[in-house]
Amino acid sequence: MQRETLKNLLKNGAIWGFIVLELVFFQVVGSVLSLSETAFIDPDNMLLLLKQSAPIGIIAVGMTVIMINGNIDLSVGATYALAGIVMLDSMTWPIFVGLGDWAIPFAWLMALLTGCALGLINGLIVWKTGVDAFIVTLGAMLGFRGLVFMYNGQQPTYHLNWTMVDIAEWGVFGLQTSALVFIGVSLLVWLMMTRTVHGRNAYAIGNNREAAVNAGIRVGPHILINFVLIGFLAALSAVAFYSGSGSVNPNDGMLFELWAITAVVLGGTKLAGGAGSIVGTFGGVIAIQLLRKGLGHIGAQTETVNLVIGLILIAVLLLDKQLNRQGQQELKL
Amino acid sequence: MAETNLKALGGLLARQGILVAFVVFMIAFALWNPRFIEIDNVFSVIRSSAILGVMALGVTFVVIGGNLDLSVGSLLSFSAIVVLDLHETPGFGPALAIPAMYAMTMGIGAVIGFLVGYLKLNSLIVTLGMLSAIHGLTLTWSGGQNMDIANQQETWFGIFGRGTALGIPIPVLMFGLLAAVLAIILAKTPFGRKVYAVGGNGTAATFSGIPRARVVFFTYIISSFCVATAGLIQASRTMGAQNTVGQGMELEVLAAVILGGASLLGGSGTVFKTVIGVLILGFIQNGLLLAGLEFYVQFVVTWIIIILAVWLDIATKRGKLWSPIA
Amino acid sequence: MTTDRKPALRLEGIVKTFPGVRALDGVSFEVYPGEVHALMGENGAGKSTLMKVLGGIYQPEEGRIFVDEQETVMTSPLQAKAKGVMFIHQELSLANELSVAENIYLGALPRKSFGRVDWKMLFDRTDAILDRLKVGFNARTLVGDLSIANQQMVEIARALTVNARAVIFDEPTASLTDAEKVVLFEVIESLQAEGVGIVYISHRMEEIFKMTDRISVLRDGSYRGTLTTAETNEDEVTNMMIGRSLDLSRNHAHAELGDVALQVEGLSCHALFQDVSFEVREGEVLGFYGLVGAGRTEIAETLFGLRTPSAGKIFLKGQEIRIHSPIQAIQNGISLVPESRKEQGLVLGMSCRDNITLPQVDDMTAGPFVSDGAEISIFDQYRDKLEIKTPSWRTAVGNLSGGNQQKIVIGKWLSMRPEVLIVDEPTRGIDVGSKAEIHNLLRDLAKQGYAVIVISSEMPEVLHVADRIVAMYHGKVIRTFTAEEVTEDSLIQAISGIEGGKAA
Amino acid sequence: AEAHGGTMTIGITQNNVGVDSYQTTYEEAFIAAAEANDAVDVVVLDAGGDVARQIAQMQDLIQQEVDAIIIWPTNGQAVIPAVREAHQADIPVIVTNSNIAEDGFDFVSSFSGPDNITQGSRSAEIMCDRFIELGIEDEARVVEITGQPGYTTAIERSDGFQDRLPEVCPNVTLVDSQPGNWNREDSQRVMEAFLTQYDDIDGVYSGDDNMGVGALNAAIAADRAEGITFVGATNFAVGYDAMGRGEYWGSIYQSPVDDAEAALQTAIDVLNGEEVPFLNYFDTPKITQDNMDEFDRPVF
Ligand SMILES: Nc1ncnc2c1ncn2[C@@H]1O[C@H](COP(=O)(O)OP(=O)(O)OP(=O)(O)O)[C@@H](O)[C@H]1O
Ligand SMILES: Nc1ncnc2c1ncn2[C@@H]1O[C@H](COP(=O)(O)OP(=O)(O)OP(=O)(O)O)[C@@H](O)[C@H]1O
Ligand SMILES: [Mg+2]
Ligand SMILES: [Mg+2]
Repeated sequence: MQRETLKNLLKNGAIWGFIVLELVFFQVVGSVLSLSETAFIDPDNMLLLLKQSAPIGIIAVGMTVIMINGNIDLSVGATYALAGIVMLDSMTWPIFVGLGDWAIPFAWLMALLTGCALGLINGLIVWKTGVDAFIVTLGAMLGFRGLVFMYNGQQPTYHLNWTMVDIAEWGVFGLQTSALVFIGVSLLVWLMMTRTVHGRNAYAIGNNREAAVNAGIRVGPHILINFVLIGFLAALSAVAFYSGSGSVNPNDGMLFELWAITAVVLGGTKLAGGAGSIVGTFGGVIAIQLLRKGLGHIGAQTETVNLVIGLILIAVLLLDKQLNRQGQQELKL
Repeated sequence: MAETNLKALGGLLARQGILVAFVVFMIAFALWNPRFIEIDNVFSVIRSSAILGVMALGVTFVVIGGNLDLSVGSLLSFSAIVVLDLHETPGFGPALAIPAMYAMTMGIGAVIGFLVGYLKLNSLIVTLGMLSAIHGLTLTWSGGQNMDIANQQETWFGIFGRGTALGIPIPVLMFGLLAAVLAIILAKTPFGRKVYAVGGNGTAATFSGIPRARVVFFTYIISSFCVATAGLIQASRTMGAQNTVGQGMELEVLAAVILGGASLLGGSGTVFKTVIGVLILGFIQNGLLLAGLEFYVQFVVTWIIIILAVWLDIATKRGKLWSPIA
Repeated sequence: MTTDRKPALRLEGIVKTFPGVRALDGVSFEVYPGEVHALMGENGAGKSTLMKVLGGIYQPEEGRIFVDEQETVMTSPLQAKAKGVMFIHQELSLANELSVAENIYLGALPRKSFGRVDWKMLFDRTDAILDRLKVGFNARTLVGDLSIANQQMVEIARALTVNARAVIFDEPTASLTDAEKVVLFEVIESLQAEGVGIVYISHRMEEIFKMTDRISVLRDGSYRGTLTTAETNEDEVTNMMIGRSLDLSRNHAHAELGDVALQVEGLSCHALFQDVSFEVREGEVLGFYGLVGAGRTEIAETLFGLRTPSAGKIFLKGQEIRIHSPIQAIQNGISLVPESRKEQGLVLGMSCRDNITLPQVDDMTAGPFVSDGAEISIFDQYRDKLEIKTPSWRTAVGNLSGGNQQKIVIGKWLSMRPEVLIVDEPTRGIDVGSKAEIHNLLRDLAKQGYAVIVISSEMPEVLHVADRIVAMYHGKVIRTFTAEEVTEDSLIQAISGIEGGKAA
Repeated sequence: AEAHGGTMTIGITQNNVGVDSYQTTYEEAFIAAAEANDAVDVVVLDAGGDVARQIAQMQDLIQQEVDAIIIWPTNGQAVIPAVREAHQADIPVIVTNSNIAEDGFDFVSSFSGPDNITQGSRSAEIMCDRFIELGIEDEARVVEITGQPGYTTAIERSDGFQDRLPEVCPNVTLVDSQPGNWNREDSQRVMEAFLTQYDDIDGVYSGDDNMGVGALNAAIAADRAEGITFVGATNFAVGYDAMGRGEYWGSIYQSPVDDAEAALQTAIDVLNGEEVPFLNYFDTPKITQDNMDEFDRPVF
């Protein structure tokens, strides 16, 4: 198993090479321009990076599973927002309000249940109707967003609880809660995908659905479980983030799906399904966050940031293509 | 006799599930609010769908060829800003601004086509990257400012978005004309056939001597041509534009194409079906607005309608309501 | 046969239709424990469909299925497996990104606590099975890295994973070489000894007569009868299958050999093959014979512009040419019928007609538009010539039977009227009747002055159609035989790298 | 923070630059003002409308140990904990353009910007005055096109308008309200539907002039612009021009340059230890066809 991981790491070499490149670049350019008094590659800054990566990172982990399974989920951003709303709002519900700070775990639970329920809806539709996941979740992206707005009109949902903020800002070794959640989730899901029957079947289904069906794998329940999982993770991401911010704007989470997918694909997961890894996705998430952070660090303007992020995405793809070439023995297709 | 007719009808229904969904939907809304099918309203819907529609026509080619194009929204903003800015540049005027804008927009399309077709990079990521990069370009071009035509009375630029001919709005005519031409190209020419082959099985297409890279390249050229046209209509209609006019349209366009029944895996779909997909989206939006629903209720209803329509479509094809997924 | 015992598997009056096709029309059929029962029939006769009904993949409209005389409804492959029916598919049904072990135990991975995979048990069991199959790869290899033949062996290995009541082999040998076939037959014999009922589908008569106890024949979806293998002969079976006898005699009226059409000198492609030289004349059929991975396919791909050679020259009619793409190859009059019809040969979602005319769609025009008439006339011509069975030209190729799909690919390249036609495993999965037809076609083409290269892993095939045979081993040409001097023994020795091949 | 002798570094995280001319002009004006002042270095960041990104940028600025932070909140409540973090790190925070919620006031040195609620009510007054002029104040029917759902500015302006209108013109009915997403095309589409749906529309209130002009375009196309009073907010150049042509009635004059300069100056004052009022509104007067000559054409 370990050898396989190493092999995957090398196969996804592009992303790690790229991360190193980013670090060096921003460090050097940042110090030449001497815009800030602190170094870019500062340990605190790197720990902060993990925390900042968490909202999209946690979702990207779920997206990896969904995509390996051969599906896609465009509704995660809306799920994230709705779960956040339920979390904050539930703390004001009469049944919880008497509990004081003990309402917090219940609020978290409500949020996670919401995420699971939305995932369940998507999963059931994909399974039972046979409509492609892309369409189901594209529709749900709209539909769930509608639910978000129904909840509180155009108003943000707001409930600031300083205990909850303190929990979110709590940390060990400089890693704050959301960073820990991100790392923990990555680890657990990595174990699931590499060690469990469910994980291996997800690969098989994504790789060759017909073969999986022929081999007697029950494709539907696996799809369902994975959609519930990504719903759960989108909600978990909301829990980690909104515990520390206390207010959900009904527009929150828009474009999260595209960023998550970008991170996943940068990390080497195939869009068609069947191949990919959580480790790669972790790298993809870090690479994107580094890019945003670094461009801010060197004082790039909005238009430059957009231009550079776009071109870099394409450059990474080119690099990856170059690294994974089979050389002269390749068939010219 | 009656039985064979019924069977033929059944066959037609099975093939055109999405069309049936469309008709059912129209009737339901017309019963709710008869205004919905008044000719003025119908024109108004088609006119406001024209921009989305024209873009969807191009994306249909890309999708049938087995790729995606998420950059169309961003490119639309680019083309609208560019044509307006050039229009306002002394010495240009519409006659020069329009071709120059087409050239630039299609130049960007060519870059995407090169990356995806010849370098064989993953189209989702390339166009996602281009979405961001083109937005950066647009902002650089405009300096982040809105573009507006100062003397609206003194230019004929407005006809593309606001004019009418024979009582039909020009955008509707352009959409219809472009749809007809592209439908013929896709269905009747060797190029169209190659697009299907490349999208259906790229390897087999290569083995059959089809220049896969070139075919993919041209699907993006067509797509960018359509975006440029949509950008022209857009700019002309509002006689001004923000840097973000097209933001978020990529997914709407894709939804229309997919709703029309094109497979994301490539190799299937038609221009006609895409038009139906576009109209469904346009009429849903309009119908719900007429019904006086809050925009967020519209979101939820659109969700339900999209899924029901596609479900009905594939259910009629497979002859079973529920999916056979074990 | 032991007819007093209960059949392991029995089908009664099975009916299954697809849009426009009545694929099975009241078929009944049974297999006894320990029996190897052949199922034969032309391409599209309904063999695979029948077996898919048995395996729970299709649900029949009518008819009943009995396992050990217990009536069962097979609603899914999972259920079929649970009832002890194992199914080795005609088309490979594997997940390329997973290991061999995971593929063999697909859907039945051994578990530990918390749903974890018991890797040790998985690999141990798989290694035991692979040992039994004497293959050269191990349990951890990625299936995508294996050759087609080895992938087929992975499919076959699945039959050994459970205690099956019945195992269905749907054309298991279509892409196996002789050595692997021997192993397969050993496996079948041992299953037989364990009392498993076996259904064996194949178009190869010699295998049928060697391996099976009884033969049932399907024709156009209906049951034609069952013969006891020991009491019948090829002719009778063929007659039952296609309603006439075949003249399979060797048909070597040599055509007049013309000029050298294609000459290859010292062609190499990195590690794939080295220093390959040969020539083929107008009017000649040149055979390429060798083991899997010998490099024949790669030579063909190089000639077709899909690979860049590292050294060597190619001459067409004495002119040196460079081919960088299939387009150039086609312009130069070279055509390739590729070895994998699903991946390389066909656009499965496209109609039969569109597939056949694909390489020449640019010429099928009236004005700027594709002309239906021109296309349909080409289609009709090759449908008749190759006896392609399809409800209409509109049918998606993916819905045809395996053999008919292969015929579409051949038709596609024949219709190009090439000067040099390369066919790679042209009759894989093709029924006897059509096979003879294709062989005759290839010979006819040669007679008309075409140069034909046939790559095949079936010795009878190369012996039957080729004028000369190039024997390959490990990327090198060992020897070129003429039809007169070649013997089975010398050919086997040559392609196995045994020095003796050079003598004879 | 103590008063600085040398240069001071001020970080700003903006809401969404490039989404419209206002924000872009704001950014340009801000940078220009900073460059004109030798004592100031600025780090300019753009959250792209995303709260999560804005919070990350706040953390980055804290980590870079800037002397003061200016924030244009994407969400006036969600940024409060991040603002607290800055406060705890002894970095003064100035809120610009739209304010954060009251719970965060303790952590903020000052707010500088327009008063969006007042803007909304002023628009209502402009509208009502016009109806009285036309003599239709007892029967007029009004539709509203709001900005991007969820954004504070959009919500506050709409609230201000909807609360004030019945106070000044109790008999005017607001028949419908739909979002136009700060987008001219969306607004035009919404207006087209309104025109089909309602035979009688006397007034249109839009969350900004950009959308207002979209609505105007729709009305012109339907030949119904004559009878409709268009009122907007944040007077854009297009709105100003339409006013000049007599097609558009009125708006609220708000200069991004004033906005940006006020924010920077507030930050500098805070760092210099000067006394600054907590709510630092700059004035945003009414502008209509009647008084437009008193104002310069907006540069955006
Ligand atoms: N999924 C399908 N949809 C429509 N028609 C089908 C489908 N599968 C098979 N058929 C048709 O059913 C008939 C029987 O096909 P089947 O695959 O069983 O033939 P076969 O006997 O296995 O042939 P071969 O020897 O070529 O493999 C053929 O006419 C084929 O075209
Ligand atoms: N043992 C192997 N491991 C990995 N790849 C292999 C192996 N054997 C063959 N291949 C590759 O698999 C591809 C197809 O293999 P296949 O079994 O069809 O070979 P083949 O076509 O029979 O051999 P030949 O090259 O002689 O035609 C070839 O590209 C070959 O290089
Ligand atoms: Mg078959
Ligand atoms: Mg081969």
